[in-house]
Amino acid sequence: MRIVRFLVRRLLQLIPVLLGVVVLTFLLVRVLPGDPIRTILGPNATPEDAAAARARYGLDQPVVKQFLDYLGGLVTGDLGTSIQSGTSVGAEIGLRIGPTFELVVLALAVALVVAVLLGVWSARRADRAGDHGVRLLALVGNSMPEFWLGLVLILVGYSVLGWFPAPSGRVDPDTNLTPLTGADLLDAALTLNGPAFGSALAHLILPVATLAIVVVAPLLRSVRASALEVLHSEPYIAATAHGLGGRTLLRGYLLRATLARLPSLAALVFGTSIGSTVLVEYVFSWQGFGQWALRGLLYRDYPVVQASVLVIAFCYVVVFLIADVAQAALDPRVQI
Amino acid sequence: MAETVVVGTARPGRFATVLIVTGSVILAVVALAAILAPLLTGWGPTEIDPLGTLVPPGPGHPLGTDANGMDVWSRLLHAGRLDLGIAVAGVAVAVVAGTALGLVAGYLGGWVDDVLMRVVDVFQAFPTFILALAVAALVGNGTGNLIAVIAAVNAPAYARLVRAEVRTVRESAFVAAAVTSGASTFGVVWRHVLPNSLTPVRVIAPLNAGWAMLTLAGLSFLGLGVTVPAAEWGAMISLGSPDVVAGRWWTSVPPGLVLLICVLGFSLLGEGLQERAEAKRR
Amino acid sequence: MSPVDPDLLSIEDLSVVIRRPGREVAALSGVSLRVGRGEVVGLVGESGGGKSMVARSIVGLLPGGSHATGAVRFEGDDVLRMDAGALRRHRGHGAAICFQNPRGALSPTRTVGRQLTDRLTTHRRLTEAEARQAAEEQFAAVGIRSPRRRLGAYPHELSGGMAQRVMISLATGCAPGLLIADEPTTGLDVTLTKEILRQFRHAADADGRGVLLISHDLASVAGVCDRVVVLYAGTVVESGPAARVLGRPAHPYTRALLRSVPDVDGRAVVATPGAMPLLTAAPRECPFAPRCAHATAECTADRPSSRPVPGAADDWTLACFHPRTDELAVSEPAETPERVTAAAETVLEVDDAHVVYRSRFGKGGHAALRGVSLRVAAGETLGVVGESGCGKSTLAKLLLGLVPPARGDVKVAGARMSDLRGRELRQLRTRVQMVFQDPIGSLSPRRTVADAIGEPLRALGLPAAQRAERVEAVVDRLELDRSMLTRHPHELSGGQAQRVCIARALAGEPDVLVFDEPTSALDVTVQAQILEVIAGVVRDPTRGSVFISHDLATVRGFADRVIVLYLGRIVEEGPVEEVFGNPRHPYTRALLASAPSLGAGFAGPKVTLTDDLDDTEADATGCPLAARCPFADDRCRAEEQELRSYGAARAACRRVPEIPDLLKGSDIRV
Amino acid sequence: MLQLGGGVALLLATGCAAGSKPQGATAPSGTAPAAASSLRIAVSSYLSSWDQDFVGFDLTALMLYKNVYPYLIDYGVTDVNGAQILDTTNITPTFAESFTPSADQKVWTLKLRKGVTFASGNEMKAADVKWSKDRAFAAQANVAGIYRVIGLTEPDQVKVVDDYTVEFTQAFPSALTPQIQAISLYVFDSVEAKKHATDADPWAKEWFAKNPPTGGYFNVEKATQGQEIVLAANAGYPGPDPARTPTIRVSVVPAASNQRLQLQNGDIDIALGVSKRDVADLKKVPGVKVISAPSNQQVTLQMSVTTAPFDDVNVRKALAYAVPYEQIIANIYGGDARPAKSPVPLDMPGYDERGYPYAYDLEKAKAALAAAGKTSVASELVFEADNEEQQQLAVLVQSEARKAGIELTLAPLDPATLAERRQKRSVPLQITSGQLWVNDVEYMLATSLVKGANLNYSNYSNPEIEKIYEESHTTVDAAARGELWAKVQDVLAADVPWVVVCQPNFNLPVREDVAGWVQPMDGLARLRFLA
Repeated sequence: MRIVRFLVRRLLQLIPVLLGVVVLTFLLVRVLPGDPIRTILGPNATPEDAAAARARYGLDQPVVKQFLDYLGGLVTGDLGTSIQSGTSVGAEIGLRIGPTFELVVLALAVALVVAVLLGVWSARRADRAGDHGVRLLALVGNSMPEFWLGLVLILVGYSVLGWFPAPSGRVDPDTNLTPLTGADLLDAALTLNGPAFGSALAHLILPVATLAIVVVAPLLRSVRASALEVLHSEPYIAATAHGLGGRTLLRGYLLRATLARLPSLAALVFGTSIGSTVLVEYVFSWQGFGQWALRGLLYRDYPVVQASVLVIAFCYVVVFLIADVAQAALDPRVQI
Repeated sequence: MAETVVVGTARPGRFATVLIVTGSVILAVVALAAILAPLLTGWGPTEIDPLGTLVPPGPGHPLGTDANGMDVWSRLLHAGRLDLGIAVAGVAVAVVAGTALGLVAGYLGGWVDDVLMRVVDVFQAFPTFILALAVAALVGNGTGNLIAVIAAVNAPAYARLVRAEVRTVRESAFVAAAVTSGASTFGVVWRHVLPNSLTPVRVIAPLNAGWAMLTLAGLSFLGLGVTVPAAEWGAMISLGSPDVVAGRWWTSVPPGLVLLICVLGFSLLGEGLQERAEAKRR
Repeated sequence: MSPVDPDLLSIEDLSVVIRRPGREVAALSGVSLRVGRGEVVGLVGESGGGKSMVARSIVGLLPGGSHATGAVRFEGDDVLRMDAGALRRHRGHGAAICFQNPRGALSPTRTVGRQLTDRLTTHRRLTEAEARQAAEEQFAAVGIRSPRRRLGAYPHELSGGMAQRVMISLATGCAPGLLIADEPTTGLDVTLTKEILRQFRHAADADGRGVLLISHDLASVAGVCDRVVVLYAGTVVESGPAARVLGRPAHPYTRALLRSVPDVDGRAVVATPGAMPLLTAAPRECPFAPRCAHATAECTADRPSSRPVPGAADDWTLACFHPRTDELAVSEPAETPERVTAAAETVLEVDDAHVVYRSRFGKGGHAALRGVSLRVAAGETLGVVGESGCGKSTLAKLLLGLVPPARGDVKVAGARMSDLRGRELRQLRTRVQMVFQDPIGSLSPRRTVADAIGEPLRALGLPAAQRAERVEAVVDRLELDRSMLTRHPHELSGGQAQRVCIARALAGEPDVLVFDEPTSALDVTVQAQILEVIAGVVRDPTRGSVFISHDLATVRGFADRVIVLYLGRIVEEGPVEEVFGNPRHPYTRALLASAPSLGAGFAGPKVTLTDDLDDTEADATGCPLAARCPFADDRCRAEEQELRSYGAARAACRRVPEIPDLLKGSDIRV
Repeated sequence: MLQLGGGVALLLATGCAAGSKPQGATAPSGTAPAAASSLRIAVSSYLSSWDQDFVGFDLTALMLYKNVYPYLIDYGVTDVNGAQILDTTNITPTFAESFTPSADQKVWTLKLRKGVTFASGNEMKAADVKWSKDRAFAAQANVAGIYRVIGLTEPDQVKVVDDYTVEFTQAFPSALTPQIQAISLYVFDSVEAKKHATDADPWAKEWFAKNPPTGGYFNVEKATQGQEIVLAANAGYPGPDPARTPTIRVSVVPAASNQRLQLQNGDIDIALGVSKRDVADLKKVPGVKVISAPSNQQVTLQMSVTTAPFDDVNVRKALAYAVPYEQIIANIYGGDARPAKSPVPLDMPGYDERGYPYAYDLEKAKAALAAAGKTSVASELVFEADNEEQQQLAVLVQSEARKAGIELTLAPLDPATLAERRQKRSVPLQITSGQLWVNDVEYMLATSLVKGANLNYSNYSNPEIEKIYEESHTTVDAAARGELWAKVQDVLAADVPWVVVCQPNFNLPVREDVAGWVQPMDGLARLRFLA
């Protein structure tokens, strides 16, 4: 019951933030120079044609009216119609968000697992060569531009070694995957499509590795620091002094206390990744959300930009909400 | 009985020192190279060699030329000016703006805190490149807008960081002591709260400068960064990346490596500072 | 040494040097001590003396960089040289530590029940179910009510007393031969201290365990220890039967220690100058020599070894060239300051003040003060006592204007704080100054001492030159070195920092000084020094003082009048002799009865409260003490109690006249 | 588990295949696609929409439209020096039976073949043509725009005569009609479309945005949003030259270097989005060939004649002398470009180099600047941000122009901003590259050089040009038109609204076994010829 109250309260708190995002985005795209209409008409269209098209998208209305219409649409779940494609923005998001989510979630999951394992390992060997090595490697990973790393991985993994499929598409079309969620690996699993699952997995490895390598460093640093702090903390010393050892000590007294600090950082990393996968998507021809949003921005496809920012912001705040719940689950001191 | 039992070896801080020194040396070398660039090369950073594009490394061009016929070595050196300059200036602006926000929100609390933090939420939830394009459109083109972008992207984090710290510091006895000594709110904030709330900022800022360089490179890769043909590592990588598959490593590998090393310099410095701060806390 | 050691634990000539880059600390230098089965040994001394290092060496947990010589024999085996497996078996099962600050030493992310069963399954080879059953019994044994429910609790959900009980159960749950209690009563209220110490005595008497009781609080451990070992700067200076060492100490340090402790019987505190040195190598002279009044050239030329006290039983040893044999003179109660005449000007007045802390979400809140009224006249010192959570700190904040009263008034020098804003308020604030509990924490880390002391003068708008002059004057007055003015707080010792804080409080010549537990964070001998300084300061007839403390003995030393707070209310108020000599309220009686004392202690019949404070419902109607009071009847539970005059004092209890009758005969326990 | 998955996949594959009626070829098996019968083409982006009227103006979309919409008439093919290219002078009916003018060339009659069907099974009839043209007028977009050039402005001008005959009545006769109609006469399945039309959306925009049209040379067998489009040859094509490849996969590979990698590895057969640099390299890669053909794509620097500093003709001349034409061709195009000596494209009828004096000569540039009374001028140079070729060109021009005293600030603009700035006619100097869809000077004048023309980014206007333009409407005789065009070029050489940089050749890297490429004059690949 408490969790429900907490969630309701927090969701209510999100409303002003999201409203702020909506207003800011709405104004921002209109302040930006650039004409959303001309690019769809072709060079031979006259100003009259442009005006007609503008009217078709309601862009001839006063800004306040446009905003109210947009807001009204939002309330009923209508995100508008893309100027560039003429289709419903909601439907396009449905197509685009799945692959990006799959990529980011997997990358973050991989990064988290690696960060926790290596971080704890490293902390237990603090100030020894292994610890230094792990930390330096993570830092190097964190110091590379992701697009550059992606290009290198493609060159090595696809071009030189030939171990991975060509960086185009996310799954071999011959496997005839039925799209359900847009997240190919998940769809393949849901439809029990073995070949598609294999293909999707093979396509995912390099981009996931790219993202994971880039984000693992801050997570690792945090896990190591927390683990080190726990190792030096009174409760841990007390448990050691009372002769506890092995798995009891590791699981009961080190791991959970170490992990309790992780959720908010993981949320931050997730939030930034969602907004910045565009580079990785470009390099791996991923055709995900980031590419779509960027294209929308470059062509001033107002509804697309508005929706994509809103979705990213929404993910962001929801992920933080999830992190808070996770933190409360991990750390009994945290009241929600 | 005189036998000595030695328990463990404690060298806390030694690795931190190594990290800090290494990071600082790297950054110093890169900065120096950028400053002395004109002395280290005969070519201007945007000077075109009429004799050829994509010339392999050789006597005339130690690192060859790029697709525009510009000397890669010269651009590599000169790029440090823009990269370091924008990253450091951007982070500096972010620190100042974020700290000011966090200070006000954290110290005053109440509705001011609520409103400011919601604004920070809004900005933090905003995707980087959209913010970048928006700022570029609002501030105008050029180096200034990139500094503004870096600042806008990073300031919210500082606001949060400082606010959290301020909320702790605000409750500390020395602030109470200052208040009861009759100090004005401004006096308390300026002389007591602010200086004692900056520790995390000091640690994060170098790391952040490294990330800022990566952000900058990413923006350039998307064509939202510095205007061509200005020398900037991200832009150089972007221009040179198609060459790699053709075996022309010199257009994009060197800027990639230098960028990596430079960011690593910031990371090492930040990691070292962080380790030192953590060791102090324990 | 014979393989069969009669002692459970025998530490032989243990020296520990901690080497770290840039600094080296000689933590222990040639320490020898032993603990037998069924024996309670007190290890006493000030912080930095090496008490914790001894404890850690017994369980083989010396910090990284330690270089140890000597031996720590446990049942004949040297702990220092055990392999990992043997060490793990020894830890907990051989010797188990009961950690200081139990709430911090319990893992915050695991239920206390799990933490106990972890120990039980590890050391007693019980199954999970058996362990659960055994855990419940353990909890019951250490006095935890509804143990089954508490098994599922997390540490943060426990009160300090409860956490200490859990900690004891964890330590004893390992079924150790030796139980080490590291400062087990620090931070606990007086009414709890005795109960907790009884647990350790019980472990020795009933289970035949050896107990090593580490404490800085001589008065507390005096009652339960068989023998006492006194540590100073990593060396054992004196050890022997508790009654002798504490009753008629031979070592000057032990004597200094005992004389530094205030006592409820009101004897004067005698301060010893200086502070314990931090040694970088094993001392070559008597480490106490620089502070010792009896030191001779011999003391600085050579280090005295531990020798039996001449003419005493074998196990009383001390390390001193000039042992004292005379009786430790109990000094006369400090001269009573002249009473303040009623005509003296009132400098501070609180009228029916309520303070409510609102919770951020939801309604309601927590009432920290409920209808407190008090007056302080110029030249008068008001003592405020009470246990944790009684509202002492809130009262201090209220007096300083750091929290606004929800109802009622605070008047300083006749001006009402709530009437003022801005500059006027700031000016008024400088009329009340506080000395905080944590001296270093109350100094801004990045400001110099001069800056800190000058802060109130800055608010008064004094120019810099004049400020510097006044700062130097006040620094001189407190006998602080002027070279200290440029230092930062972290470069100061606790004692120095507290002097700086007092200097800051005095700099603006305020009308009222508030001392909030000014010595509780300090070591015993430093505490005595600071108390001396404060005693000098409060004698000033132009200003009033409020002295807040949980320690009745300290308050008794220099208050003129005392108020006793309980759950935000004043339960008793009166002149200091009246309240301490003839307490009216059952709560005051209970406080006095539980106060540890090296002397006679509280002379009257002893009253013991039931339950820990946290088990009672703070918002219940009626007398707030009713749930814990042995004299409470139904009317007490139903009626709010108001302060009524009983002789020179006032108490918030309707049954005061009946209590002496009720107390006839023996102690009351329910 | 895996076997079960495979079984499901197989079922789906055959299901799809059955629906698309593959001609001749065996049904694709779930495991190995027949490599011989399918071609893989890499494009840089997914098309924005399937609706050619209302939205969608990206290159990928335009290319796909050419292949999936039924165009009733199209260019023929001719052989130039061994290269197959589309012949703009030879317009042939494809889905239509004939398209013929009346004697006064004002009324054109379109006759449809019988029995031509859409994928829905509906027969293509005159009503479909009428509905489609009504829709184009309603959309007020591209088709409506170019119809104006040939005097078609009202839906009423398109009349259904009978089920298989449609009449187009122009306001005036035009020499451009066949070419304009060749790019405009595409037809929707109106019976199907009406099912999806609503009151709010009478032209079924929503539906066409998402659903590919049918009835062209290819039908879209499968479209995976953002990733791949599978085209299957339309077995129902009535004409003599149906598509030669049964299946074509169009995959989206945004990064040029990835396209190159995949081409090298043989994972794709044709790479439509590789960079100029890569093309030069790919010529040497075994297994890959580069189809090269001269093209009419023009790269120009357009100066606004009404905006400082280029409102002074001498400044324009100075720039024309300051552009390093040869260096550009060598460095940027690897020599694969033709120098152009007239604003009229090389292969356009009427091209004439007379009186075009501009070649790289910094002294003359400085002299021209001096004639304008200046020693230095400054301007912005606008180009497309995502166009690497233009970016390189801008950098090179900036570097050389500086030497002549013209300081250029580079301004790469995103598509939306570029479109807006162009519309405002406020760009002092910009790079344009493109190809006219109709290979005729009249069309060029109409779209680019007369007052108010949509592509007239120079804001150029010259009474003489206007006069020639008027005259050309009714001049049908080729020789007479040639006279007019020579005059046009004289005027333009004197006014220099544009600096024509060069005409890069069309280069297409393909796998060696790809045959049948026909060079499109409009730059939009006709996939039906590929084998």
